Amino acid sequence: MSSIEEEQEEQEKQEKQQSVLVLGGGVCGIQVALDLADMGFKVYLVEKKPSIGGHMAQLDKTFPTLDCSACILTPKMVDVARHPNIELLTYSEVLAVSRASKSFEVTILKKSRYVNEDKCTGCGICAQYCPIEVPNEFDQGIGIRKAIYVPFPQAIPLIYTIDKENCIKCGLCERMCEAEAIDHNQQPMKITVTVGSIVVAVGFQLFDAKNKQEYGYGRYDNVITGLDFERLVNAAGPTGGHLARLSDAKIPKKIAFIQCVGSRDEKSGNLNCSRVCCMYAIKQAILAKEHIPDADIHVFYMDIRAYGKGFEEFYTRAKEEFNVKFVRGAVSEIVEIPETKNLIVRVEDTETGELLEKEFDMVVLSVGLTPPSDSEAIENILGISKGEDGFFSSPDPQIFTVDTNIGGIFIAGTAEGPKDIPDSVAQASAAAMKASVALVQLTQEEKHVEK
Amino acid sequence: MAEEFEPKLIAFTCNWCSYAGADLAGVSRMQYPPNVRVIRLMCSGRVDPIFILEALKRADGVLVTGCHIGDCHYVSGNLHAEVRVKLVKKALEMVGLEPERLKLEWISASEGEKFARVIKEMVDQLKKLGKNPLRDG
Amino acid sequence: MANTDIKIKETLRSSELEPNFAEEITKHPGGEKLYLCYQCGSCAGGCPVGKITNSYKPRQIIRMALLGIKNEVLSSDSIWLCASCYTCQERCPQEVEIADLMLAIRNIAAKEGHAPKAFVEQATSLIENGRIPKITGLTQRRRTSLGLPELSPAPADVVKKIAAITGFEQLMEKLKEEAKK
Amino acid sequence: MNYALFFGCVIPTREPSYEASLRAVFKELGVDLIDLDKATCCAPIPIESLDFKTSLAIAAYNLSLAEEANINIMTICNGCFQVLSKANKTLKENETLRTDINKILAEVGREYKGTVDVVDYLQVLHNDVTPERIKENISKSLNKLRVAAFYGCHVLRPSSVLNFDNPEHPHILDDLIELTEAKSVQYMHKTKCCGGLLRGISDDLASKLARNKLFNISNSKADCIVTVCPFCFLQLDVGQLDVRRRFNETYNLPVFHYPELLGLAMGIDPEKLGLKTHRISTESVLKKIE
Amino acid sequence: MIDKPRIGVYVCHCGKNIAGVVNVEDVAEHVRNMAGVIVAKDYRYVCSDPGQDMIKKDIRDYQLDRIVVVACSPRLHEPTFRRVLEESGLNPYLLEMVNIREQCSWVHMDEPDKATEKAKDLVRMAILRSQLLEPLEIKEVKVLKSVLIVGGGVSGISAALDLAEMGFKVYLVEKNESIGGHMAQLDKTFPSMDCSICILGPKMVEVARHPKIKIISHADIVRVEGYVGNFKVKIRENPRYVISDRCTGCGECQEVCPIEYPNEWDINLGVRKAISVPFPQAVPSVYRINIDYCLQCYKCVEACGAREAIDFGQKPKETELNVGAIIVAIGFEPYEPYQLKEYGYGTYQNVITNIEFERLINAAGPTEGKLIRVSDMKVPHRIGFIQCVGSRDERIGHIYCSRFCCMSAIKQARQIKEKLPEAEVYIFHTEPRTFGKGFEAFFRKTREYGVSVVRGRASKVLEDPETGNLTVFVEDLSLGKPVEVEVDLLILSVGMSPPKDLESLSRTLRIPRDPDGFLLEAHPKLRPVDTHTAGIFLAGACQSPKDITDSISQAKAAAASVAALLSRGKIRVESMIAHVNQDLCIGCGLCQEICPYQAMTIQNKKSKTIPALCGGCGTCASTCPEHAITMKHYTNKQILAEVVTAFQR
Repeated sequence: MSSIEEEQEEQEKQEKQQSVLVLGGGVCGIQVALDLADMGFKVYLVEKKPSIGGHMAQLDKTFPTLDCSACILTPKMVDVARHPNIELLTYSEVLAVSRASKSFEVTILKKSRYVNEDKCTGCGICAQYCPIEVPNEFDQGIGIRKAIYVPFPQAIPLIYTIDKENCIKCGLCERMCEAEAIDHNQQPMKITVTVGSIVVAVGFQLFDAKNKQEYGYGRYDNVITGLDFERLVNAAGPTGGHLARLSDAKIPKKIAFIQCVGSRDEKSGNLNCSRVCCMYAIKQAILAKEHIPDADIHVFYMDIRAYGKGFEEFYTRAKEEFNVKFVRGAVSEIVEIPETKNLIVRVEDTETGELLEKEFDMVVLSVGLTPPSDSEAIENILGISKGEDGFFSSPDPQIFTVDTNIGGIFIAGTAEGPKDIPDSVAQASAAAMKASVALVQLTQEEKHVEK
Repeated sequence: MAEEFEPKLIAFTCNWCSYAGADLAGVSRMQYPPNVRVIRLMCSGRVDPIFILEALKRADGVLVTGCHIGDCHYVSGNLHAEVRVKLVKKALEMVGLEPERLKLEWISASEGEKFARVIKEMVDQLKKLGKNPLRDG
Repeated sequence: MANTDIKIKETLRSSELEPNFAEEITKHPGGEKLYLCYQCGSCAGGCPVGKITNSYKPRQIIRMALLGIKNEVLSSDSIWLCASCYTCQERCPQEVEIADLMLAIRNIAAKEGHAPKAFVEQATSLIENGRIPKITGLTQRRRTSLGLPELSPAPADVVKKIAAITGFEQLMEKLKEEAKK
Repeated sequence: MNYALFFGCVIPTREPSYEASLRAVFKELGVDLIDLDKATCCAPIPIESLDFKTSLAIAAYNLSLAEEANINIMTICNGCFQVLSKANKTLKENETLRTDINKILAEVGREYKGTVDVVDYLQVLHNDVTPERIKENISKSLNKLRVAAFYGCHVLRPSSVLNFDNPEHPHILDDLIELTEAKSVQYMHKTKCCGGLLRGISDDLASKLARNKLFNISNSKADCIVTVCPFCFLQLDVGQLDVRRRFNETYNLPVFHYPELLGLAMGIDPEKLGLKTHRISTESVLKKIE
Repeated sequence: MIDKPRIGVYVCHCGKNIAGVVNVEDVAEHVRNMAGVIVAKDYRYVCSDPGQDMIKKDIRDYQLDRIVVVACSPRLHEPTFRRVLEESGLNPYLLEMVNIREQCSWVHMDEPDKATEKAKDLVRMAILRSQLLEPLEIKEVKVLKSVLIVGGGVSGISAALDLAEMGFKVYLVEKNESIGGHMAQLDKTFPSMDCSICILGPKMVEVARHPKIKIISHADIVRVEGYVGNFKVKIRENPRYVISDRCTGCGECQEVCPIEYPNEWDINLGVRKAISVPFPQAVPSVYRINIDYCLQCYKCVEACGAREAIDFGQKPKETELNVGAIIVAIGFEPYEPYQLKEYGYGTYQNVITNIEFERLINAAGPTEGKLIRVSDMKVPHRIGFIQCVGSRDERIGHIYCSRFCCMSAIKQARQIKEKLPEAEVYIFHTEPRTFGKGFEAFFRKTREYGVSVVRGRASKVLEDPETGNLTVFVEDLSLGKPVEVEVDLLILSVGMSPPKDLESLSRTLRIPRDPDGFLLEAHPKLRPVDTHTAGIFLAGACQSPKDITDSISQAKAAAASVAALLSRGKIRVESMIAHVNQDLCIGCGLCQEICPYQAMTIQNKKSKTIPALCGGCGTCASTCPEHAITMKHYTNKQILAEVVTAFQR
């Protein structure tokens, strides 16, 4: 196979290392970064939050295997932190991108954590002594964190951050930190990097259930969203994994799941199916049963979309093994009983034509996926276009799944449209593939110029 | 009254199919009796008659599991395992030990339910058979 | 299955259905979005009338319309039981204007000679008096006692003229005839 | 600030107390109301049910009167508000229908141009008169009073046409009530229909719905109900007699038109407000606020 | 260091996953005083960064040389912790993992005490074993910068192009005459309504032209040997009776050929010549003689003339490829609905499948795109679609949803409405699964066309022998009423089945299949395109049903994984291999006989292992009559240590 040997040498000669920017540190961005880094490219991974991990880090278990989400994600997060080819820029945002001949010049703002990243050991003493407690966004505001914090124990990087809004500058953290990492005067930093390609993996934003007035989310204590539920059943969550009502900490015995909240809903401005809600609701129904075996659980749905590998079987198990009751009907309204804070769900069972008025202790809204909050900004900075659904879109989403209207910039994961984890991971690798091809071509062009 | 006899079961699993099957049983939260101690090998073909005999000195039963015929990660390891287990069974009969104390099962990576079932069934059977006379202690 | 009081055949045969019925409705203001209905039931779920009687099930009426069950639907009392509270319309995820759609179906029914007596009477009174309620002595007495001016008759002529042009007057006549039968 | 006052036909004929109290209150607040003499019925849902076009034409006619006066039209009846708003929207947006309708109007010597808006008097009070001004005019605190606000349907829905208030959790009427320092109580199924439009179609269903309403309100320990629609008023005031007859349940919940309640708070003589014309005696309330 | 091991034991809570059932503190306490155990700790998440740092610190502080991690399945985290050892300068094989999650806490939830006891036993077994562990030599081999892609459908094509662009040598093996797969048969794609062949055609040509890609069509995989980075694959090219290199694809032979036979590619409605290509855009454009139909009149030979491309003596040709990685992309087969007698497919002429419909509506199809029904060539005006044919059906063992049929039917319904606006179109479905990007909007638009969507699974179909019309019997679940709809043409939306040759291929490749019969990925969530065999990856519908978009994504993903692997240049090979003790070996050759990898050779009457070839199953070790063979990392000593301690109290 001499010819192949030669090719090998030829490949190895390609010394100059091309670099790439990955926007977003969720499971998708992580996969893109790892793939490209493994191919030998230099990767800048930019995440606006203090830690990578994205929504997946918030999940308790994954469907349909019920793997513990953290258990499969954290190793990958650790890999990112360890990888020699990856430069991790957390708590950072892209300010501007300009085309420099074939490549891109990217200006990144590194927001100040007011903690010296090199010195902080993540020991957590500071947080122990910090007197300020604020709702923890990572726990959907159900749990609390300190004004100096890491969002969750397995955070990568394990570096603390002071949120200035709430900090009272009492200086306790400063006094307690043996590493002398606290720096209240730390200034935000601008970094400029030149990359050959950009992959946008900024993920999604959950539909704001408050917009569905008739369900009373935000008004009724015991109406929660699917993501709230994930934190409620998670052992590392605010309740230590005890599924309880927010109004009175009682164990809910009757739980309803309501599907298509903000999906397939012209009125809510999201016509499309969010692709994950059916399965995560089924998963959560099963988890609820595991936490509260005698719980009576109803799922109110329009169509169950168990389309993926092993999904149908999972759906069947929920029905037959866990005796979860599935009722085909879109819930019309939820009424709170003022005294008990219980909830009356009003819905037609479209298979019997019966109007049901069922009382529940807790209602979980299976909210859909909507475009990322900062999609506007990114659209402006990168000049990549969106589809009718508001997600970033390829000019030909079918064949060129991960392309954008701008050569060298690619999209992946839920930033391109609702997806479950495997589809996001697959698309992540797909984008990595396209990016690598772009980078290789760039190298060849450069070689060409040299000659 | 004396408490129910709790048989001791040693199971050899191959890494690729049956150990994965056992993992799947766990992931799917399928419950089975805790009487079993699993020993992971790379292939059921690795199971040496000595292992079985030594195991039978300390347990009431031995279970050997591997990939289904044709699915062996190492092509043919399970074929050899099959032959060996048959031979050992014969030997056991000769020394007057119930051959049911030794069992061979093919369990694939997707048969978590089967793994749980096999363990349950075998433990129940061993309960009926009672303590293994060869077992010391 | 808890059904509306619309009496339909035990088995529906395409030969006996009228597939154009749905289209006819979509041509009528308010009925345009009929085809979009995906039978989720959020209309019926919140319906105050459906809650107290089995005789009215908006989703099922829409389904029948889509299937082309024409005469049974048009001749039923069911379509007149909608209280027009517009809750369904508020909730429909496909933005089907269900309450208005019911009005569209009623319009078609009326043309086919089906309408409740009460409505026909109110309409007739409107054509004749320019008002639906009649002015009685009691009314005037009450008004004066409250220092309100006596009511002058409403411009019935205007209404009458409009009703004549739109064929509304004739329609009412026809409906009164039907009622007599 | 002035408006073309559109009464419709039920209020002047059946509920003069509503008209009287409204005129009184607005006078106090210094809002000029121009009566539309040539106005006729708004052509409500019963008419629309029989022939959409006729109802639209009649509505257009009424709107054209306000256009002539060149002032926005103010309704005090949910039915009128909804029918006129819907007609106005349809005609403004749908050109072909507009031409059709104008052909008809031409015959009665009028034209619809689409130059005015339809507002409900609650909007006027809440947005134009403003709570501050109303408070200035309030002389008597009703703070002992527990009031159940009832909006009815056609001031809220379809919200895409009316965009009056949050259709699921409205607050404007509650706010206006609490200006009198009375407590606006919460009760279940607050935005559910009173059944008014079923009168004459199925009196049985109509009073079942009225009964549910009364039942939920009485659970909230309210002293009285405040409505903003003549049909709701009939359902809940006169309706209580019907409910007693059919279900043998007595609620004795006084029902007020909002201007009547406001009038009381402004110190207007109950006689002038016409409270005597109510079928359910308002005495209990009047005592409580003495 | 072997004689006096210093062991660190780390028991993981895994949040509540383990600690919720097993008393982890107790477990750690239980082994703390065992011989050789220096430290025994329990920790919330041992796999977390701080957890790993803790272990590293202990290795430094206490000079540990054996690590026992008591946590989840080694199949999940063994690599993670082996790396921890390496980074601490220890040999990775001095790690022992105990699985008390998947195989203890999760399966004995109701018996916490017994679970804890079992956990203790398992940990003791591991500690005893760990004392006997030996450091293994880490070997690296070169990775060949070439890849084999099995299957030339849209998945295989996109993977091939991407990898070729990256500069890797690609062998694309296709069992049919032409690449293109099912996508080449489709008329339009959903939801964009692009002409399918217009998108695919150019890519097929690109493949043919690309210097880095070699297409081997009309060929089968015979054997796969070797290991990641260095696979040896034997391919058999079946005879075309036309010499590829000489055939110019001019088609003159086809013109003179007198024989026509039904073209299965055109649902047997169209015909093809005995020497022909299946469709005009076929790639490679090399003609083939179907010997079963050929009269051997040799007209084609004349027509070909000087080019002398035709060779009736052609024999199957076997070639061997050496590649660094393999991508399996052999796709699916449409479910054949003969078995579902209630729908009368094969009996009633006017019942066809969705795939057949694609050819029927296709302008290049047998009817030039004229929608007609087979029985009387009349244009149908009432058309029905039956969904979930061969999907979500326990009776035929297809529990799974085929994922594309809903959209395909909705698209086809739309196409009919566009061609025949007056036509009545019915879709009888179980539940519409329009989950993809823009699918729901597409569905909504199609409803606006007046397509009648009936919720209910058709229970039977009857044909009127006179008219050939069909009556569909179904319950309208939205009304709870039985409905009987008469249609002129009925389309069965058939789902996807695993290809028939998948079973044999899965054996050749040693990749297990899932319960549905498709190929099993390494991890459904995070390694959807990897298999349990290093160096072999999956793409497209052979892993599970997928539409075009998702297949392409996955294909690119597989390509990325391959690229990452090949770019590394070197890769570690199995260190757990057999070793023959030359003194004990009697050269009987038994091991050589049973070794599936030909990794054993006999040199001067003694057996020896060829490390690179050894797969590490250890069958030889347990076969050797003289116990001369030790299986590294699974020695008799090590295994027996576990056996002995299993129930030792």
